[in-house]
Amino acid sequence: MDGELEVIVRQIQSETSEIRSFVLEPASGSLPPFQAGAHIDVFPIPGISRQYSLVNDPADCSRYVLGVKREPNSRGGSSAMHGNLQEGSRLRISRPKNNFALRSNRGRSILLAGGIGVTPLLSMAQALCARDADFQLHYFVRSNSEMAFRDLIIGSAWSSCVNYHFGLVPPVLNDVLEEILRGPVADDLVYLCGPSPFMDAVRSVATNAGWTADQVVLEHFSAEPPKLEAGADEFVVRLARRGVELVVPSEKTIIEVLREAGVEIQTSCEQGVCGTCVTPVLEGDLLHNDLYLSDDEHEEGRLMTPCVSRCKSKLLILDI
Amino acid sequence: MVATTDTVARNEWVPCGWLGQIAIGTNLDTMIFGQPIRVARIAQDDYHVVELSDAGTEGRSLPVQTRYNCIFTTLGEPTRALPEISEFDEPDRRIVGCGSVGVSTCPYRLIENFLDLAHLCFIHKDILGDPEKSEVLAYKTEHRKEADEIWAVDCSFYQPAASKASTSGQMTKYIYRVMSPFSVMLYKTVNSDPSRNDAICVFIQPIGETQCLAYMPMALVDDVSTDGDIIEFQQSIFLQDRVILENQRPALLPLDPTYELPTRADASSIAYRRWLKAMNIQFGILEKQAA
Amino acid sequence: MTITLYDYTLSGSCYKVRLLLRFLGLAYERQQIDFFPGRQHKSLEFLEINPLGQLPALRDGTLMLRDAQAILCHLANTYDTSGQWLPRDERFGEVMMWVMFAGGELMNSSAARLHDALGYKLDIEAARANAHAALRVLEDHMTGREIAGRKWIVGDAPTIADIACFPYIALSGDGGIGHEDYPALRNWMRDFRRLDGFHAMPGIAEFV
Amino acid sequence: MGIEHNQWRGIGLDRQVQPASSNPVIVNGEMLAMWRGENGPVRVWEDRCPHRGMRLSFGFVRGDSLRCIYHGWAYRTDGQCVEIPAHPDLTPPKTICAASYPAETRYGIVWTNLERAAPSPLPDLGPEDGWEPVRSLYVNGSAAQVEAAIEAFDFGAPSMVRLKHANAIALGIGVELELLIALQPVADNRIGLHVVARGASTPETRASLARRLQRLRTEIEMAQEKK
Repeated sequence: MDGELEVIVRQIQSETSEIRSFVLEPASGSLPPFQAGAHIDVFPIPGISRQYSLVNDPADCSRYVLGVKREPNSRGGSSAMHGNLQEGSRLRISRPKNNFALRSNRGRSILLAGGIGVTPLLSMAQALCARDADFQLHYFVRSNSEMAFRDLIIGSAWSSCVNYHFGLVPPVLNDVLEEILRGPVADDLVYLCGPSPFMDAVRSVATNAGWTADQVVLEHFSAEPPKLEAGADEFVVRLARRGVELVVPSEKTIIEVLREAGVEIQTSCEQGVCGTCVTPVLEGDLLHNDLYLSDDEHEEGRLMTPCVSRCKSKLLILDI
Repeated sequence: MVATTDTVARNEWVPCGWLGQIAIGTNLDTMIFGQPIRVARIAQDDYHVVELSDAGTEGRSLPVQTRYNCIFTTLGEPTRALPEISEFDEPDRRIVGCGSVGVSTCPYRLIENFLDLAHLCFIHKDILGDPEKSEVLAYKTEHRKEADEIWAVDCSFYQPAASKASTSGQMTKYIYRVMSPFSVMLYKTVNSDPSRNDAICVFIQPIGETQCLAYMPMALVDDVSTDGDIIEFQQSIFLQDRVILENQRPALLPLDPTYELPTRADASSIAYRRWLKAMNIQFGILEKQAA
Repeated sequence: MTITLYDYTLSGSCYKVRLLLRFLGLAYERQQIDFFPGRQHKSLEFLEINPLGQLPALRDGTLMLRDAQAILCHLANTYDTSGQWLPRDERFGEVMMWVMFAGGELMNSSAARLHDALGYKLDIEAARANAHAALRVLEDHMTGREIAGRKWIVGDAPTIADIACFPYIALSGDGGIGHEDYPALRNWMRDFRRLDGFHAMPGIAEFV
Repeated sequence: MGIEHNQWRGIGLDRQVQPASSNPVIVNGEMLAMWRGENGPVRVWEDRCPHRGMRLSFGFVRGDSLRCIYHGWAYRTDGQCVEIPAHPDLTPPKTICAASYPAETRYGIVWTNLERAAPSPLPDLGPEDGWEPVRSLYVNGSAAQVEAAIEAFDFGAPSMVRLKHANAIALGIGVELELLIALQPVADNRIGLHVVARGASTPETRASLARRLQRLRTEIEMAQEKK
């Protein structure tokens, strides 16, 4: 059964050319409360589920507000949200889940948002403000016109704690991040959510600046894999270090799917012969099509060549 | 030229002359791994090899073995013995040597050329391959750990005139065996008796990092061809390859698979390069040059 | 009257004769000589055929000939009814001049090849320098021919001058002598390799 | 050789690059393959097949693709590998691509620039049409010696340097003859000269110019030997 709750789409508003906000209200009764940083599974099309963070103030449990960016590689998820949902549509969703909860720390909280990654951090800012916590939200976005939830931010009680960074790309991005993350103190925390290149940049700057791994809290969408057509040679690949999940359809290789999602893996022969793309595997019943790895390495299943090899089980977790 | 200090290379047996090259009582000055040496023939089957200083004075003597129509020596303490090739001991075999041919490239380019199937129909057109039948069918490579050798098995290729004795084209079966970084051989089905294989070997004398001599001893089942015909066939094949070998850039072997892009037909070359990388050999390797 | 060619596949000089025999469509017996490593061309038996102990040699009936250039002249003179390969008009002198050149200065390329491939002991720097000087002479000549709209060394069709010069220029790479500085020779060799009846030998690419 | 990297250099005469041919060229020690399809302009690539490093100047041309002599891999004019004979039904991955250099044909001369990403524009050396190829020749000598010798050389009529550029010299000779000489640095003491002429309409004039250039080469090299 797709999602335990049914809601009605009360309002759809385009925040930017690519991002739309959705206000969902209960079809009956009230909505379960949620903590800042929570997300819900949404089922825009039967059999396809997507995770979206809840943007609104956790204290306001009359509705759930989502921000959805149109994704080029979507398996119908985001484009369905953008396409066939209208105001008044009924929608099945799951109860809120939270892998990105606020911790009670006495030090500073630095919220780093990259593009659509701002959605969970808005509800966090609201919660931190409510408890008079010392925090700053740094909103990195390509341009002023691509800033989402402008009214919500400017109209909030914590608008003075928000810093805007427009159109930054390496190396300038790294300089700005070094400035923000200078001099970490034991009780300080960083909450980080955004596209993988942004998250990689932040994590490397943070490590160099002396932040320990557990001081950097990442948003992981780790819902179970989306449902796939039975029998199809399809599976989901999860990049453990990036918290990214993508569906690998039967007609595409893992490398192609990763490239389309902006994850660059060095390749050379792209025929499973040269070993350039050998990648460590955490989980998955592998289907080795390469000529590079030895029989023992195939049996061990700790390495694979994503240019030609695939996965017989439905979820493949790569350690990248 | 300065002698290499790479012990992995120095600890290998390499050829330094062929049987019959040196008249009794005379000697041959040559070089291995940049080290000048003198090969003296004391008697019919008695050879001495010594290092020569730059001034030409005789230094320490080196171990010597004569086998497979070649004189072998080594600069180090070999952990790998000369390979056992039983075909050479079979009484009805024609044991033929073709002298040696000089090539200006690193020894590994010769080994890879010998292992390569995809060039047969271009470089050896109408002899070992036909451009209309260029596909290289899948084959299997394996690293045989106990012998520490690289093998390629189930290799087959369409050949118009597979050997001196063959009269028409056929699918020829090959098995390749890389016995050391500087030696390789192939087992090729005998037309007249498919249960047996001809053994064709290449032993390389690395003179410098981009200069070597190739020796090609063979043990064949062929009572049709003359020695001259067999030698000429093998030399023609090698001289066709030599133009290619001397015009590959770089002359040193790159191990990084993104520098020279392989395809599936290059599986044995990839296994060979991976093996060279694992043994950390330095001599003649692009990435190991003094940075 | 059978023709017998004392031949070694890798010899550029023997190749000159094989080329003309094929262009003229002449059948011949091939007597294979183990030049290397056997040195059969220095054997007693062969010295009776060619006292200089060199390849090729050619027996034509009772006639016993040595020297590739002489053999080319004989074959063209005797069997080329068209008169194309060895013209007997004002072009004769020039054809013979370049045939002599092929057997003379151009043989430095053959020396460099014997040194690099078969380990002959000789002054390799001198051999290469002299070979380049020879190639440059023919390059200058062919440059003038190109300006005059001509493709062959003499006249409007290939002659034994082209056959005699082609092998050791085409094989010069085997002796470490590249073709980078000889655009006119590169074009001439490409045209030669595209002639009907042309066949390659080890060291010369099969594909043009 | 401190010759500046981002420079256009003449490497051959356009009309002398046969259709369906691949040719070896060396510029500042860099090995290049100068090739032309059965039709179309001359292209200049790195002289190294991305597969196993075989020089592409040894390759053969079929249609408008250059094939490596070793394994017959075929490359399209943009450098992309489009066929691997060992695997006829494989579409070669995009990663397999020959490296090309900027190439221009102007004044009857083929020019290239070793600066691949941002080559400066080809300098203007005068009117583009009317140039006839004279010859290419390679000289043992330094750039300075060659330039000095050209300027002092007797071309059969009073000559005057019209224009001097890093890699080319234009000369006015007598009343209506003009020479443009492109200089190709090959190695330390080796320069290639590619010479075209305007106002030398007959083959005889060009042939005599070619012979004079031979004499120029001999003069330069003889001066060297005396040193």
